[in-house]
Amino acid sequence: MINFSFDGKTYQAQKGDTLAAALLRNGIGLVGRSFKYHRPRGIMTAGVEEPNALVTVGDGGRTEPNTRATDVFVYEGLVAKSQNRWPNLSFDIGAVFGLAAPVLSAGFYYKTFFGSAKRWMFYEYFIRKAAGLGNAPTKTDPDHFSQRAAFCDVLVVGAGPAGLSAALEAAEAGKRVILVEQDNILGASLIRDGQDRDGAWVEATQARIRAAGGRILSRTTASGYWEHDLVTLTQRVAEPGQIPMHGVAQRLWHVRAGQVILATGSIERPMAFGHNDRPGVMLSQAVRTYVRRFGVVPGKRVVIATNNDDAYKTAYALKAAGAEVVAVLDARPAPAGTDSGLPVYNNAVPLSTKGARHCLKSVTALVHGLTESWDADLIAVSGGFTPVVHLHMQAGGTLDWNDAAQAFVPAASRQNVTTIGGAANPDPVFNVVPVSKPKKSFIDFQNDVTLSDVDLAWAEGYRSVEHLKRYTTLGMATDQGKLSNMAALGRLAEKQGVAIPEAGLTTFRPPYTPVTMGLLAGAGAKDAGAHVRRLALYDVHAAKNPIWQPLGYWFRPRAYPVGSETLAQAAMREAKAVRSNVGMTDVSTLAKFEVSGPDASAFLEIICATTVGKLAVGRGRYTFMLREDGFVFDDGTVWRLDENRYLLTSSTGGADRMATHISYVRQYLCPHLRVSAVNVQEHYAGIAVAGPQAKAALAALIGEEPSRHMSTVTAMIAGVPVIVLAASYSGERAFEIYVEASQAGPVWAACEAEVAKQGGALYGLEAMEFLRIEKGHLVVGGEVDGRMTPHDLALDKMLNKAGGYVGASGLSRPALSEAGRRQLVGLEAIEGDIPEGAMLVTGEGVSPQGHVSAAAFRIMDGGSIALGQLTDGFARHGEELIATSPTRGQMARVRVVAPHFYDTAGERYRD
Amino acid sequence: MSQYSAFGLLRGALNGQKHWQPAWRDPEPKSHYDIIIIGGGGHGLATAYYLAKVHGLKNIAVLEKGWIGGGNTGRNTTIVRSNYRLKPLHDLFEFGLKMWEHLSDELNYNVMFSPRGAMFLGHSDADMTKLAERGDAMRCDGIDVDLMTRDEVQKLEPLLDMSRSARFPIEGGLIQRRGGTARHDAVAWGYARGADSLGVDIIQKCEVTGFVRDGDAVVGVETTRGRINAGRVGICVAGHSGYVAGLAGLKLPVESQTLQAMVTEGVKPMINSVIMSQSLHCYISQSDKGGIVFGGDPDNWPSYAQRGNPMVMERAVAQGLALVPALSRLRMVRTWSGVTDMSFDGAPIIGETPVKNLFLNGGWCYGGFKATPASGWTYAHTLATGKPHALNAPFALDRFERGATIDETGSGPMPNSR
Amino acid sequence: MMQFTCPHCGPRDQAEFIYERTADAVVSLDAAPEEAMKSLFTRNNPRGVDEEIWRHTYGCRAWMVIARNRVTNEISATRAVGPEALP
Amino acid sequence: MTDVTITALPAAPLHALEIWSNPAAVATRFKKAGGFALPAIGRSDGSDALRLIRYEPTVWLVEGDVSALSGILADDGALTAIGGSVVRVQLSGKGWRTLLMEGGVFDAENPNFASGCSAATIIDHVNVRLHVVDDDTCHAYVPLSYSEAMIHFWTTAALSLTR
Repeated sequence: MINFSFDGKTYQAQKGDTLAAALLRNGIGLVGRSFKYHRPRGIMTAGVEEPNALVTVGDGGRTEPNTRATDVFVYEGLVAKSQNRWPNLSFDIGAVFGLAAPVLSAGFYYKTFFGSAKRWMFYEYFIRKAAGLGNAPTKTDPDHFSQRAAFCDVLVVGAGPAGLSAALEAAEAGKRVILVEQDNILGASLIRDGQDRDGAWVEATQARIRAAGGRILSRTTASGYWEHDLVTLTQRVAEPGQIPMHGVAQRLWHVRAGQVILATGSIERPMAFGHNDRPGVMLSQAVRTYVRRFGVVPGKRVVIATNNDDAYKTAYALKAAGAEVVAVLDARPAPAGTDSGLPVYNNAVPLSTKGARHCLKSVTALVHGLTESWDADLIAVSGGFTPVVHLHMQAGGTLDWNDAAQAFVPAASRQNVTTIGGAANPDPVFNVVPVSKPKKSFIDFQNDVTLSDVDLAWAEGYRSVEHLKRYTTLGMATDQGKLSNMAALGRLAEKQGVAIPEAGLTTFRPPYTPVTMGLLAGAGAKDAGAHVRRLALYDVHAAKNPIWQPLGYWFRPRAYPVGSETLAQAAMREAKAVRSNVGMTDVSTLAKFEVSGPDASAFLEIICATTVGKLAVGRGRYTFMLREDGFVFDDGTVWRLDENRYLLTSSTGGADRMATHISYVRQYLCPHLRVSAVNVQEHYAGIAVAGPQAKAALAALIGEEPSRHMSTVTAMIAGVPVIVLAASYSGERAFEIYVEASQAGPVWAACEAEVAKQGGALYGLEAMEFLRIEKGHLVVGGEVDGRMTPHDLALDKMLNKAGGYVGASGLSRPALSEAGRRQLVGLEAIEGDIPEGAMLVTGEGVSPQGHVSAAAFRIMDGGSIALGQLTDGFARHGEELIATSPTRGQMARVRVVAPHFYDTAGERYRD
Repeated sequence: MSQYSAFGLLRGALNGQKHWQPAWRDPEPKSHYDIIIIGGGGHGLATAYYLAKVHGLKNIAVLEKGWIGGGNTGRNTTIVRSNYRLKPLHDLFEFGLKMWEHLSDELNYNVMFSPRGAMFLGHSDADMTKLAERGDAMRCDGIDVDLMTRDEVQKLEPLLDMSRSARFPIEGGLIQRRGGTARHDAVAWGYARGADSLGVDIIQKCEVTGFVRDGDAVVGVETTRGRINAGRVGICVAGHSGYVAGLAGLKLPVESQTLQAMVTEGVKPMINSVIMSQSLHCYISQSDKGGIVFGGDPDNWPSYAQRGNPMVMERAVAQGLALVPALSRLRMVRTWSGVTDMSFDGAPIIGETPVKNLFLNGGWCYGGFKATPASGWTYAHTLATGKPHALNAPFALDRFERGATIDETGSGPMPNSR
Repeated sequence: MMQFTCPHCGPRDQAEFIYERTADAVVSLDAAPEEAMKSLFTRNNPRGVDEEIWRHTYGCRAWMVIARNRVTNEISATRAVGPEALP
Repeated sequence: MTDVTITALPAAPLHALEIWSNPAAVATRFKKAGGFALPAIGRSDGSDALRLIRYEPTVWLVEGDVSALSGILADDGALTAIGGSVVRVQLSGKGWRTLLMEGGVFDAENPNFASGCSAATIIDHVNVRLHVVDDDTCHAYVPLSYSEAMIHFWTTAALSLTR
């Protein structure tokens, strides 16, 4: 025996029970409340189509609301609670909505609650509280969800007799086979119908499939059929709420199949009659499943209502289990074959039921036009069979109408999918037109949609099946319309006076059954699927406990506070060290490309908008790149390492974009060029050493006279080969040292020791930002925002006069050189500190003419300065403006100046 | 048109709600209309409504190939906001937002506009500066929006992961309190009912298959229900603009891509606002029925398939769960996809085309729903007068060849790099 | 999630590929400005087959042109582009 | 439960060998000098002293001593050092194939993906290059900046490997 609890009370289940079977075993009929009217509901099915018996399973971070009691297998300690009721399941205040049902007709909310938006929000507050079903957990999910790929020649979905046979045949033909079954045991209808009494055939078939190398996944649902025969499977490794054995609660499989065989069977349909929703109304095959598979007899006096032969099997099963079958209401006009020994009534359809909250008491039917009633505690209903064509339709397949079965069956598909078994050949049925009260004849049980709601939607003009669904909410519940769609289509067809196939059909989209969000996220739930990129020198920095700053997926030191320094204090101290002495920083994340070959110059003059080929060997220069539409999208430096070998650097944030751009130009536009452009962003770690003492520090490190500004040499530091680029972003004499990442540690240590010896400091991104703003250097993502031309950024003089670079055409468009463009300016505060991101305005209530792209303070002298974009800014130097940030309540009076605040002559670069 | 009211519903309780009229007629197409709008989505229906209501035009038809509201109007995440950085965008969307606030009364149809707040989260100081910049740009143009501290964000959405060690820690937010969500279907139905009552013919199952030309001018359309003549024709079929404009020989700066969204099973209220992010591309809200509505990036490749994609969906969910871990055990119950017109600067295209009498309203990327009233209002002006409205003038089709693009993200002409 | 047949690697999952642009949107370096802008800013965008440029970014990094039906996702042809390569 | 061990190998010199012209002639020169042919895409060849693994149409990943290769390439190609970019991770034990299916999209379970085969793919959002050493060993070349995350991912996934 297994112990579980429901609404706080402990019960016992048998091994192999679903929660639904266990509840029925314990005589529990009332399991849940419906969505809209809070009507008492019981267990209607034995499968994933269950609309009523929704419970919350598990606790803490494993709480799973809205779990179908028919789709969770009981384990020791399972905790289940009913939902959408208050104060308790038996007495639910929400049931008053049922009394108001005549007012709360389909789409009633579109016709009322007028007034201001605030007024609607007042009503909405209560509507939202009443809506929803279970409560979401508030704690973090402790479990993992795995995602795994698989490939096979044949994927078989459904392990009933058809699926098992198909999988066996394929596996024994030497194919890679995956067989999936949503149940926890194989056999499907064989178990329900008792055809494989001791399970021998299923057992043997399974063993043979495995022996032939086939993979069998039970408790696994094929939930989505995507492009090119990709099927996603959701596997319950642990049951809802259960603590998993290996930490993994569920696994999502992405299966690429050569061929997919759907043996998905069909779902039994309910019938529409009055009060067809109360506990004690069950589907016939479900009743049979409970009797045969679980040994639970859900009723003592049973009425059976059917329009087909299959339900007779249920009657026999019930009889055999000791229940009394008081009536078989068969809608078909003539008796079905031989004497069944059952009280069969032909031309008989159920009209209504009576009962209490927890149970059914009687059934009324129309028999040959006359009303008759039976006392009964269970009605087993079979309204026909709806083939499970969901995956076929998801695959882009079309459907045919099978008139004998009154069902849609799979037809053609553009993917490699076939449907076999009951899903392809449903049993014939007799078409029954509902005759009972439409207001209490439910077709979407969970959302409380009745036949009269369909009628109302029709009358109001919501006549396409999609309008109908959306207006009435039919099919929008957690059972996704598995039981309701056909009933609605039938009613719609009846209204239109056409056959069902002409009335339309809604498209099935994934998922077939609801899929846990954590499973979709997989390992990505922890980091949004965006791993942090770790610096080669991460350990070195981490030991200094810096303030980190995200930059793309990287984290870089923003500042290295000493003692109780704040970020601003630390950054200013670091910046001052650079201005007055020497500082060093990690610049490893810059994009870097090594470009070699006889055509390297030509290639780079396509990528870069500046000249490159005129560079002498050993020299470098600033460069920038345009998009094809003519706007600047990145900048950096280019270095001629050798006659036919260059190093190109560009921004960190644009690194991936630049790599793609370079590859596109190289591979697609210029396949003929003799050039190799290799991304070496991560190959080289980079260390910048900057400041008046940088040259001395470098001389000590490399043991020779450092190269002059914008020159490059190779050297050795700490016995490791390095490339030294004499480049400056800070405005001081500076060097970038590039070293193979795996050997960066000793080089950093040597530099750090030397910088310390000079009395210098490490500096982070914040100080670097101060330095470059003061110097008037651009940053991609700041001043270079993708909307600026070279002219807007005062870079036009550097453009390659010969053209030929990417973006030259785009740049010639008229609006790129019209007056009124935003242009790069410097700003200095007259009063107040300039807020970064602030708007530049001429006065209050005037639309902004620009904004502050970056703000800082003069490092040695103090004073708030900034870079910005301003309409026609080049011509407005000297003008006074307001930099205002209403969202932060900050404001400064500023003067427009040239965007260079420091060493405009570039004397600091000279030795 | 029977007036909708609570009283009407009570009256209906006595008669089985049998007194309601069809919300719109099902007319046969006439041989000539002064203005034909191609596309019975929210934008097209709104345009027709305002043509009749504001410009007093009587002879208008909306031609819909399927059923009204069946395109992107019924396939979005229902978010309404105006918090854009660039002026032409926030001015247009703000004009619309103000209309949303009274739309239910205007239409006598509850579109359930719920200004619960549209909040962008910032995950770093740099994010917060960018959000402030956007907010400042809006505030200077008279649109209210507020920066939020971490504590304010946490108070509004207690289920957000506020830990400092989170992959994308939350530093604050930018909230437009007047933003929120609306009931998407109701917008189409409300405008349809309103337009119909003003005499507009809404013709469903009527697909335009070609244009009737007289010289360089369009004088009508060929449809699956025959030829219909028109004084002016307005295309309003975002997602399929390229295709329909192609029938007139035009090639647009538009690529059609799939955008998918999803919803979980309903749960009791847990998300109070619309949550978006400056660094992550996912947006999360909770519907009135309790489902958590989730959206992410478009597919980033061209498609008319109107089919989702597990890769993109899984990425969006991962991002959402990183923000709100409590969503982990909810179940995604339904997905849907729309075909979006991805324009080449991320902004819509509204106005004249090189073909006389033919106008275009499209290129809405994945942000068209919130613009429905503004789009309809300004497009109606353009169709009625033949001239741009002040608010849609910046969105002219020729801006691409001129170089006057409105590139909110600064990412250039390739929609997939946006 | 589609599956492409990379001319170099064979059938691979779409997750390894990134879409760049359509083949008609290629701006050749020697195109006249007007022609270049036409390529950049107008699309056939057919509701049917179009030629698309994809890169096997997370695989062999090669570029290719894939003829794909935008409605059915059926792929009718794939062609390698780039410098001459050994088999 | 698990049958796979994850080990980061020490840094080693790695180069990208790219041929931009006359590939057939280079191939001939290479075979003559090196004693084995330039491997086809998806394959590797050579020895521990010099191994070429091909992931790209015109680029080979070279492990080992490249000093002789510049002469062979002449003006038809170039070598570029990339060893710093990569962390080599050894996955050893029978379970490596199953492990590679976790978070992956490539058919590493295919028996044809055997010793001497190579493939580049994406695993858990990271671009990873695989090289099958033998039935029980596969080497993964992981970008340096993601190597920490990748090793963590594999270590966690290995704990939960079931059939």
